[in-house]
Amino acid sequence: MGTRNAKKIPSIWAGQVALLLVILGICEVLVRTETVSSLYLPAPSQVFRELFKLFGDGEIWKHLYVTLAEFVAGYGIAALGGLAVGMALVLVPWAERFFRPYLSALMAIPKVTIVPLLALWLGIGITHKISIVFLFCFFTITVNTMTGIKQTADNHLKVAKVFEATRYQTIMKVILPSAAPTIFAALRISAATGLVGALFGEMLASKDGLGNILVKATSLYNTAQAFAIVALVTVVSVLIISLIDWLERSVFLKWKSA
Amino acid sequence: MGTRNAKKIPSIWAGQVALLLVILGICEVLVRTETVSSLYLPAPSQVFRELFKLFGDGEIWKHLYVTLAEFVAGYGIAALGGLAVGMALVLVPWAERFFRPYLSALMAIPKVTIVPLLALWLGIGITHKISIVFLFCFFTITVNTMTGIKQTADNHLKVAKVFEATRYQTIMKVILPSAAPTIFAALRISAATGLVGALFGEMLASKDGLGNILVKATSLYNTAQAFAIVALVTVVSVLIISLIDWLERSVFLKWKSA
Amino acid sequence: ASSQNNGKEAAPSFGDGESAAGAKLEKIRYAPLSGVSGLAVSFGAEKGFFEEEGLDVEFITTKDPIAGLTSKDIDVVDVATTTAIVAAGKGAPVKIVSSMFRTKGPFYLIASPEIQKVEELKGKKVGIAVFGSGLEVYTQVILKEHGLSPGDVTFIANSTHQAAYASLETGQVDATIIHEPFASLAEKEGKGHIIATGWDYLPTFHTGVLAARAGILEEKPELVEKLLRAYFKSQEYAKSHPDEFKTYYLNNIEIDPEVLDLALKREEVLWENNPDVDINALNDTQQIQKELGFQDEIYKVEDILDLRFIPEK
Amino acid sequence: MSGFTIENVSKVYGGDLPTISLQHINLQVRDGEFLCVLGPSGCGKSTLLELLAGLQLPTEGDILLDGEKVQGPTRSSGVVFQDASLYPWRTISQNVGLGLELAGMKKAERQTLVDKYLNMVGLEGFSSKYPHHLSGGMRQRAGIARALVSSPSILLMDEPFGAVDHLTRLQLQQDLLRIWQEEKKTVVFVTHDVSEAVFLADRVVLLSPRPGRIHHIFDVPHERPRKREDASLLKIQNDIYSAIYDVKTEADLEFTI
Amino acid sequence: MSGFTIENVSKVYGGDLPTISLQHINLQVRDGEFLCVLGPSGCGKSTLLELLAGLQLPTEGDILLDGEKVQGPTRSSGVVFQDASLYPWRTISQNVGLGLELAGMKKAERQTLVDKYLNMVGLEGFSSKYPHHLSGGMRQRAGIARALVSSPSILLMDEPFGAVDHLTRLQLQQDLLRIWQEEKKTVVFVTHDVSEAVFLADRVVLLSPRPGRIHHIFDVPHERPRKREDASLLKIQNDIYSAIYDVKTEADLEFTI
Ligand SMILES: Nc1ncnc2c1ncn2[C@@H]1O[C@H](COP(=O)(O)OP(=O)(O)OP(=O)(O)O)[C@@H](O)[C@H]1O
Ligand SMILES: Nc1ncnc2c1ncn2[C@@H]1O[C@H](COP(=O)(O)OP(=O)(O)OP(=O)(O)O)[C@@H](O)[C@H]1O
Ligand SMILES: [Mg+2]
Ligand SMILES: [Mg+2]
Repeated sequence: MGTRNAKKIPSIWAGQVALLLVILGICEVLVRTETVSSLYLPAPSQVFRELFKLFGDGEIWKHLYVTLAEFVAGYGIAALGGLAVGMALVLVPWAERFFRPYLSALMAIPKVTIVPLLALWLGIGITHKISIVFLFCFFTITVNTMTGIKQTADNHLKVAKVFEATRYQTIMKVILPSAAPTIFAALRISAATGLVGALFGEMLASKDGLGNILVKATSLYNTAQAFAIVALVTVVSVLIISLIDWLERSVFLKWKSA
Repeated sequence: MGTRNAKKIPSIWAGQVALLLVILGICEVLVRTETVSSLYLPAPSQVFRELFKLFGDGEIWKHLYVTLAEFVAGYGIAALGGLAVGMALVLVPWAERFFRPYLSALMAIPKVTIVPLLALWLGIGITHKISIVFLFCFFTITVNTMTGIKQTADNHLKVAKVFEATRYQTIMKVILPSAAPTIFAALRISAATGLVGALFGEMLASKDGLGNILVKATSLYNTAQAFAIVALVTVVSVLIISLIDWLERSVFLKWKSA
Repeated sequence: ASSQNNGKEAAPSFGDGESAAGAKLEKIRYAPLSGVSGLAVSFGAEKGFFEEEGLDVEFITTKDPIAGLTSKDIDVVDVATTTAIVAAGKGAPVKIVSSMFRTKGPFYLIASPEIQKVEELKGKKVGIAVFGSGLEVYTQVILKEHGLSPGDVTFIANSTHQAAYASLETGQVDATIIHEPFASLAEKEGKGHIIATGWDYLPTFHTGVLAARAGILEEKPELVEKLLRAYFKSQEYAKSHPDEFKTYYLNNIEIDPEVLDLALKREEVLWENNPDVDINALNDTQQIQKELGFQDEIYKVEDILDLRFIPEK
Repeated sequence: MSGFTIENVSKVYGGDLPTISLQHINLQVRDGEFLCVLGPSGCGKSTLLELLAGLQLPTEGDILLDGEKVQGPTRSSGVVFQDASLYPWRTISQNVGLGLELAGMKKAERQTLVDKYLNMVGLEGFSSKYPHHLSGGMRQRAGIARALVSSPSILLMDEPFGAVDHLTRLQLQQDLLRIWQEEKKTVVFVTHDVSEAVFLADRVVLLSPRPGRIHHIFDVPHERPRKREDASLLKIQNDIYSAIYDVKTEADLEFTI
Repeated sequence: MSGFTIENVSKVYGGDLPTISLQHINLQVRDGEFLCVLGPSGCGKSTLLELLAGLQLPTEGDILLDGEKVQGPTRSSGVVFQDASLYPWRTISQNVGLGLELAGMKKAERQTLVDKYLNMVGLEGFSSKYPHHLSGGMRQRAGIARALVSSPSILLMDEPFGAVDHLTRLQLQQDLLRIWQEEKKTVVFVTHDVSEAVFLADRVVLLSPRPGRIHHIFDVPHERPRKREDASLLKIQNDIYSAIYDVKTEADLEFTI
């Protein structure tokens, strides 16, 4: 694994861009020839025009900000909470055995069905969105944290014990570094689902945010604008994922590449 | 980790049941005293009554069957597909570098927004639901598979190489066993989200299935019945998760407990 | 379909803060119908009718208006009459304060071209949008009037608007209940045609009201009164300035003007702008719901109405 | 004061087929003593060391450190593991400095000590490399440095020089003896090399094959510095060799060779 | 025919500070030869073995096996790794049978062979245990059995007896020689034990410290069975020891001791 060198990058780039253009081109043709109705799939060119327009009038920044704020808060809480709960369940004797069915049950509750309930208890403001983001992320992070921790090598723990590492030190210096790849996998996936959560919440009830303008666009059958917003969210989400990748590589997995 | 013995099981069980009863009791009191309106939170006793009713008339089996069939198909495809794609991306030289941005983008596309589009392309029958389940599961499984594979120890791969293991053998006998915990973490989480996906799809457009009767119940403000269905889904989902846990323990992680 | 969209963002931005005159505006949170049914309101807002009343309206989109009212995050909502009745009847702290600009369901049963009459739907797949919704009520009643029982057809929840249209277009249903402009669009494109018009069958079934949360009715009833006034003023203005409204409409929606004309014309009769709430109609509505098994009891509507603020004509 | 009293200790590993690893061990490890442990592979030497380190608890019997029962690890023991057990995500110098870091020592202070011991084990120049960049013997030496750097009063060393070449081994033996004498440590040292045991130890414990019991204890009363070619040392060495052969023939033959 | 020709091979590991592991190695390993490799820790012995096994490719130069360039692993080589590298999820007998299984041998057939070699390395009774149930030396022996069971014509062994006790070691040496003679294998054997090297090898290669170069090659022409106390063997042993000391003093001192 990972024995590839980094020389071919320019050609990779070119290939990626080419593939993207091909896909976009196919869509464009499909729509232009009316093989697919533009009611359902807008031409990419139209989407670009809408994207331009969105950024043109500046309003979009406000919505982007709102959605990002919701995401960051919910995701942050889920990440910290998932890490904490995951660790607690594995590290506290009996906790996993005791809470495992509850965790499974909570994880298993169809979130889509309780989101409206949440609106009732938390209102439809930012708290509501933050909770949805949280719910969309928390379990993945918790479960992966647990898995990662259990993969910690026994002899690594013995070393820490011999040096009488405190519980906190053992967690910070042994367990987390060794669970890092598995935890980061969860953080990566959750970044995507969490942003979807924010959007979902906004689509249910909101006064601003990307989900809000998305609902407006769809209910006015402005498919191109809707796609533009979806594209925007996708880009934002890819950026967040890249950020997480970078964080993992440069902070936690330095040793792998070194 | 995992040095706990298995003796205290009866007391654990008792504790778990007790906690459950306490929670249900609190709900019951909250509703009975009308601290919470029964419009949104039904009394557990009422939910049980509705559950009884649901099973009484036998119709529920059909819906359960439909939902499960959708889930099993979508989840199965996602599991196999996620494994295959995850493996391909890591094992085929350059594949990860090339497709990583695409994977991130696909993963990042807000699924909630494309579900209606899917209906358009795939109809509103079982294919639609299967695709939704697939979308809800696929990325988690793919990403975790990739992470798991990358965690394969170098020296384990060297051993396989020395014995000239074929690519297929290396995957089956080295890579998968060593990635198993991380992959199972994804399978566990996806089981829950996948079932939610089936429900979600049915709630959007369907002629039967649990999501279908759930919409009916909510739109008729039959909150107790809605909760009964949610409870049922939760139980089903916990059962599926337990099955996966069991599979992992008895097939892949035998060595850990042995 | 036309793909001409001549600028102007889809969702109009509403003025907030202070009115042009500089007077202090009072805040109210209102969730109007989304999409085309709510266009007259946003048109009115753009015209400044709400500011004229001294209101700074925060427009909210929501899929669960009752939850919005109950959680005190929204003050007034547009909502399906039956939803309001059942929720209020089951104890939600909400009151009906007025009818909407129309009270009859603007729903059409459209069928694929080869089907001419409702009777021919026997043994076919019929889209009813969302189970338990007013749309289903209309479908069921239409079928019943034509001698078809629910067992004679397969009901499919095929969602609304584009999705419903797509399900007809792709043959997943043979007929479906649907809103405008899709009925007109189907006719224009030859994908389907209207075989029954909803309100012909259910002249008294009440489909839309404005509801307010109990709190605001006690604390600041005058805001609700102002909102209703601005609401109907917007509706009246839009109705009586069809050309101006059409331009606004076309700015916001990418639609073939011909289809729009057809659609607006067809629904002109429904655009009553009559705020009164007819108790008998509400009872009829409940009766029908109960007969179809959509409601388990008939609620006393007197308790859930608060009609003090109905604007005088 | 750092002496162990091992009282009738047995250790059984559970499982479908339980393995009796150690059986009825009685032994004193005196304060300041250098004790070597010899025994066939799989006889329980590592297990014994882990028991002394408090990383495992005996199934039967007690282990006392200065009269107190060992219940868990104490910082007074430094352990060199049979596999180096370095953390792959830390550089060599971070690995070696682990104990100091966990004890809260400042970075600058740490660095001097770490460098000193890296030098001693011949790893200067590798401080910023990661474990997977090192050869087997280099990793083992890093593990030794990690244990020494915290100056524990007890050293528990499990075949520490097993993967190290002849010369380096001799050098490390000297270094270890010097440290032991200067800092008056108690050392329990597992090895398979009889001459090493005789050169280093005050006493050599020979264990019998699984289940591990004490077969014989050899005294090596010679003053230090010792000479490796010393005839009386070689005599003891030969005694040990014959005892090893005895063990094999007298014990129910474990290997059918 | 299984002979290696190593032509001017160098191996450099990349990274911020590249490590030159081997430099300009020229060596013939003859068909059927038993070659031992000695050298200080970190001088590139394991690297050399991995190059021969085809697990790594040289940075410079070529390695030929019977005249053909080594491009990757071939089943004709069996490798014993310095760390046993057993699969934790497989039982010992599954680990030992790995090669046979991968080659497609039927289970029943496999079992007989596996049991035979488990017996040889003294692990009978542990066949259904998992690696983490075994001691360090037992794991190493399982690794040896895994390499032997497929009867490869070339054996590449990296300090295979490093963690094994004296007696077992002697026994394993005998077994290895027997197998080598019976099956006419080519063996490349890395060790730190000079007497082991002299007892086993046809030739002993001594490498110099990092970057590894060939310092000297010693012939051991003695017929087998050899006697460990044979004076002329001890002579060669002493020659090697002095060469080792020479290497240390002549090479730019790597360790500041
Ligand atoms: N993967 C790697 N990356 C970078 N450097 C490496 C790597 N593997 C080995 N080295 C370096 O190459 C040199 C030789 O390593 P090698 O493992 O071959 O030594 P060795 O002779 O087997 O030593 P030992 O007797 O300790 O096992 C060492 O200096 C080591 O630091
Ligand atoms: N975690 C474990 N579970 C089950 N059995 C174990 C475990 N650890 C060790 N054993 C068994 O206990 C016995 C003694 O093991 P130990 O590691 O103490 O041997 P050792 O004397 O150190 O051998 P070596 O010289 O090979 O390192 C062995 O038979 C081994 O199989
Ligand atoms: Mg050991
Ligand atoms: Mg080596």
